Amino acid sequence: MAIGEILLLVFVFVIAGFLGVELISKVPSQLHTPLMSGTNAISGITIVGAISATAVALHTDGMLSNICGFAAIVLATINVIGGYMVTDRMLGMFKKKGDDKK
Amino acid sequence: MAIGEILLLVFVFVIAGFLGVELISKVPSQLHTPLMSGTNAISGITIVGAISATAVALHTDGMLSNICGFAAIVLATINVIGGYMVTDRMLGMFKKKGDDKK
Amino acid sequence: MTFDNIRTICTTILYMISSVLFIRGIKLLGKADTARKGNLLSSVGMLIAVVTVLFEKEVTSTISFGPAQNAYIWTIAAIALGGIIGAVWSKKVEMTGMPQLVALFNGFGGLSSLLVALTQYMTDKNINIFSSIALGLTIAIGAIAFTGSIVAWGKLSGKMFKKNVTIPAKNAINGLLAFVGLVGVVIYALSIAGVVGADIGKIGVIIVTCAYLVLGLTMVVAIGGGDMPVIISLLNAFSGLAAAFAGLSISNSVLVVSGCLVGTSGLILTLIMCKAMNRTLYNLLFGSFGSTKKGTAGEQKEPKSMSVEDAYLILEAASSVVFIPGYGMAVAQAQHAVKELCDKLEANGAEVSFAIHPVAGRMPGHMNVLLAEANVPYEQLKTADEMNPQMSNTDVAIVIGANDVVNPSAINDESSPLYGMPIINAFEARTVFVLKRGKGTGFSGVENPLFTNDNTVMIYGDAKQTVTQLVSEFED
Amino acid sequence: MTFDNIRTICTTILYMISSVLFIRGIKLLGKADTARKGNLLSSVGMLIAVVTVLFEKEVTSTISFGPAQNAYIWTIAAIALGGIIGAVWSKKVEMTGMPQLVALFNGFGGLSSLLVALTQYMTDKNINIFSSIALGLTIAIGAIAFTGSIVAWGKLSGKMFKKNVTIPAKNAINGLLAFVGLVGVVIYALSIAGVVGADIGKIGVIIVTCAYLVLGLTMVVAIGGGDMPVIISLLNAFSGLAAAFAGLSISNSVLVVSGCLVGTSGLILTLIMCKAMNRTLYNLLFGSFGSTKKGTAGEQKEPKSMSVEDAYLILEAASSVVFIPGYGMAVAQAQHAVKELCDKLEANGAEVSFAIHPVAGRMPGHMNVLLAEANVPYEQLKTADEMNPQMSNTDVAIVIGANDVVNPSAINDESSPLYGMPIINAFEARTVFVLKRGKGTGFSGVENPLFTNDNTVMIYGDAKQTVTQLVSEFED
Ligand SMILES: NC(=O)c1ccc[n+]([C@@H]2O[C@H](COP(=O)([O-])OP(=O)(O)OC[C@H]3O[C@@H](n4cnc5c(N)ncnc54)[C@H](OP(=O)(O)O)[C@@H]3O)[C@@H](O)[C@H]2O)c1
Ligand SMILES: NC(=O)c1ccc[n+]([C@@H]2O[C@H](COP(=O)([O-])OP(=O)(O)OC[C@H]3O[C@@H](n4cnc5c(N)ncnc54)[C@H](OP(=O)(O)O)[C@@H]3O)[C@@H](O)[C@H]2O)c1
Repeated sequence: MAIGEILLLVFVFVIAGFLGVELISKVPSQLHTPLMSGTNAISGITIVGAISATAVALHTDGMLSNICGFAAIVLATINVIGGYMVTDRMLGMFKKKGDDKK
Repeated sequence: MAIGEILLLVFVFVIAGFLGVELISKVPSQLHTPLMSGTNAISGITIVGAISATAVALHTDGMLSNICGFAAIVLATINVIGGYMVTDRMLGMFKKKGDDKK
Repeated sequence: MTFDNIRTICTTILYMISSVLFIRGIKLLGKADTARKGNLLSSVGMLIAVVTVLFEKEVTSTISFGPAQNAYIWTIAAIALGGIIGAVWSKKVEMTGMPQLVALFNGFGGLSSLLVALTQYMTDKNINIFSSIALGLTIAIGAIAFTGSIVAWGKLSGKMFKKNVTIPAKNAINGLLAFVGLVGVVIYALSIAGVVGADIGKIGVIIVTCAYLVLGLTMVVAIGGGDMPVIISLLNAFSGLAAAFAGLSISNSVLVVSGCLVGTSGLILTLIMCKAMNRTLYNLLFGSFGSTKKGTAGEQKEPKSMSVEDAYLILEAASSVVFIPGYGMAVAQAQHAVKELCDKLEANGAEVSFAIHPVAGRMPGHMNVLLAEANVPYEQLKTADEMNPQMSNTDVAIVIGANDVVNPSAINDESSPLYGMPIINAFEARTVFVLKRGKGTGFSGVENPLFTNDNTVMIYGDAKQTVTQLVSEFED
Repeated sequence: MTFDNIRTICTTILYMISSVLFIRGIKLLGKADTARKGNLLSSVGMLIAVVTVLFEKEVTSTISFGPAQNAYIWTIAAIALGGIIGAVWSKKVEMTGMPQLVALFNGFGGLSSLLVALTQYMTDKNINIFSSIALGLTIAIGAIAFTGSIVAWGKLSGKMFKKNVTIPAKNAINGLLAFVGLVGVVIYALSIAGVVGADIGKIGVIIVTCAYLVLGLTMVVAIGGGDMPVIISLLNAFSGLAAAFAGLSISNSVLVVSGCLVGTSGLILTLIMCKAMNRTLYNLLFGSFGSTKKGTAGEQKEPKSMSVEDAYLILEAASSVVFIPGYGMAVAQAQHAVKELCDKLEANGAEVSFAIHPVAGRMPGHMNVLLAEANVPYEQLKTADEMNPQMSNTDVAIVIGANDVVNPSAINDESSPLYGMPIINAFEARTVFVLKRGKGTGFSGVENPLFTNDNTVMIYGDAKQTVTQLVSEFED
């Protein structure tokens, strides 16, 4: 990987960090749990890394790395699927209120 | 320039764009002018490009490009120096109020 | 333009789209009206990212291999397995179980990042110093997010680590573990730089893995269960960061962006939650929990209690009533009965409102969800800040299965572990009814002096039963 | 690691620091308490970025050349020249001249980006398709920001383009210009791709340059001077974008980040300002200005006027007074006299406040600055939203050199060009004093029916004189 690319990735990291700070400002307390759970699902993005790392591992011999990669995909998928579904369920409960209000 | 770097620059562009949107939210109307003028000074960052382009131009012959580059630096500097100073003067005027309040 | 270039352009654009969806998603998640849409957007972003990686070179190039080494087969199998587990768990969890499930999921995310880093460690032969440092940090942060979340899950679900273990010299030990782990990262980086051998590098990797796995445990095990929501939010930020570092080490932009977004937005959310509970993050992480005293054990008065019939007479005469629900209402599933009682009281001419404490129940927003389910109109739900000034003009405050959130020691007993937490000032009401089953303490395990106040009356029994009886008294 | 690698790492880190300073700077600029610090931070960021570029390879490598080709000599000369011009202008500008100076500076920034792109076009031999597109867009946006800002400057300062030129089929012409310019960009990119020759590429560059220079002119020249602050803000966003595209074409990260930050934050600010003036950006850019009618010319009543002495008697009896300052107060520099009158009225037992319209004067915040200078306490300055509901309970509203911002046609005359702008409802007060020199119209050139209302009294004369006379009446 070229040094320029690495540095730009770090740049992306820094700016995304500031963006993350700005995105969350005043959240009503009943949204704390869904927000936590929703961003938790996003942190399952590591699934992309897991798939890529597993593919690389499959190019080499060593069974251990394949299994590690496989487990990484499984765990990340649980995080992603479970995270989004739980968040949606929670938010669905709030929804009732809105429906009745209107 | 490697394709990877270019794409990362575009990535930086997109994220910085979102960050810009988030940074400005509720600005009291008396700050509109200073904010405009302050960000205008920042847009003078093109001075960095001007210096770099002038240096590249000095490597080649052609007087026209050197002069273009020189003019670019002069104009960008006016924008930067003038912009920051005007903004500071404006904000200094508001400051009086704060001083009296305390 | 070569095929590979076109591929790079397309995948980067797709990753960009998915990053933008995450950004919009997080933004929308923070507002009540749009939260569900935000969650949907971010899940679409995730789908795009996952599909995109399947077109990356390292994945497509495994097509030519046999089925045992075909990345698609492995990936689809793993996703199917993980997807089923995730879907089933998230479907069957009860509402009160959600926070611990989030903790568990978060632990899995952290472990996954850790495994990604280890896989890369084992297979990537072209690693450079920079990537090696990122890889080491991925291990560290992934490990701490993993064990920390597991402990948090155990504490919240009551399955493990329920007691607040007091670790002597906790901060020194944790600091040492953190330091040793970082040394491990440095050793590994040095091995990549060729300063030390690959074998020593391996030791470095083992050191950082173990040190941070233990650190997650020692850090979280000493923190009280009441603070777990905040800790989960912090660990969530960590697992985001772990994904971002994994992205730096395998040079994948979408991991960097979304991981870092989660990292910093999670940190901000953590601080917001700390503020709602009047804690500082520093105090929570480094403060000593050991000094918990069980209130002033001195003059232990016996609380007065009353029958439902007598309580009815007082309620009938009340012109302003405030309900203060807590975890017990959730346990008893009393929300529908409470709504009925509320209607009766209003028909009787009383002004009724609900005072909702931000951490009543077992997750933020717990009471809001329950009462919304029972069709209590949104306008009747008041925050502590809105309600407290009016509390002294309230005839009857009905505390339904709440305990810690109405404990006056938080205001006037500096030695109490609850001291400093904002509470709902139920004790200021003219009469306070407390509906609970017996003399059990709340989540924090702290005695509640409110119960022995002169103006407090206990109505013992399951909250749902008691409330239903009150309703039928009104009907007669 | 090679020397070049280390250089790249160091410069990138410095650029990163400067980007972070810009981010923090913009954030702080948006809050009243911290705005000055924000401006300082961002200027430090600029300094760091400029120093950093001096260490870039293309710059340092000119050291070996003779003085005529040494980049440091050229750069320092240019910065000295530009710095002096910028400093002198910004020192000697009067407050009312600030908005047009900002416009002028902004035009220079746009022109600078345009020249950077042209310089790169002339010298960079290794340009690829991607950079060529970025270069073309830099030219386009830089050009529009340049001529647009110059027109805005001319309109605001009254030096040029003062009349609102009505261009027939404006939108069609502008659309055509924009399209032709983009075709120029495509032609240039095709020449870089080798599809067409370099000569044809040159024509492409010339086309885009000319088309967008003209577009800036035709776009802005047709927009009324009252809308110029919004247009300047929009053009500011453009010049930021131009810098960002220049960054993409020369592959410089700090240009990309800060340019894009300015671009989008400028756009948001533009929208906020539009909202304050109750305009839509679309309407402002594409709406036709031609249909301006000078109010209903029909029954032209003569406004009543009054002497200062008579006005004093009314004021003395008033128990609530609202000042509504406008551009005339700035011209007359009457703010200190107004403050004195305010003190007298308060000593006389009246309740006094100031109603500040967001676009009173000639720049946003103009009145706030003037009244702060005269030590009017911040709490007395009210916004239109705060003041309007109380206006009907006000004894006397004193309009000091304001006109458009109190024009009731904005509320009740759909044919008026001002229609829809939020105003200060001076006409609702029991008595309205209007202090102005004569029958001049305001900035918009629209007649003001307020002046002929039954409860309105004109007090002709320079605002400062009139107010000073009122003060001395109180002293007697
Ligand atoms: N919201 C969050 O995010 C969150 C998350 C984790 C922890 N916490 C912590 O949880 C606590 C919440 O406070 P809280 O006041 O809501 O609850 P609490 O302090 O946990 O008290 C609940 C009370 O409900 C009573 N109860 C249990 N089941 C009942 C039933 N079926 N009928 C009637 N009463 C019943 C219990 O007393 P008996 O046994 O005598 O009936 C208990 O005293 C705080 O300490 C908070 O820090 C909150
Ligand atoms: N704030 C901004 O950002 C900004 C920028 C550009 C344009 N604008 C536009 O400017 C206008 C501002 O409205 P405004 O009500 O403040 O001012 P205005 O409508 O421009 O009216 C100013 C009035 O002051 C009077 N005047 C001038 N000199 C005077 C003196 N020495 N003593 C007494 N009176 C004097 C003039 O009448 P006589 O000649 O009869 O004395 C004139 O009618 C709006 O149309 C707005 O859209 C605002």
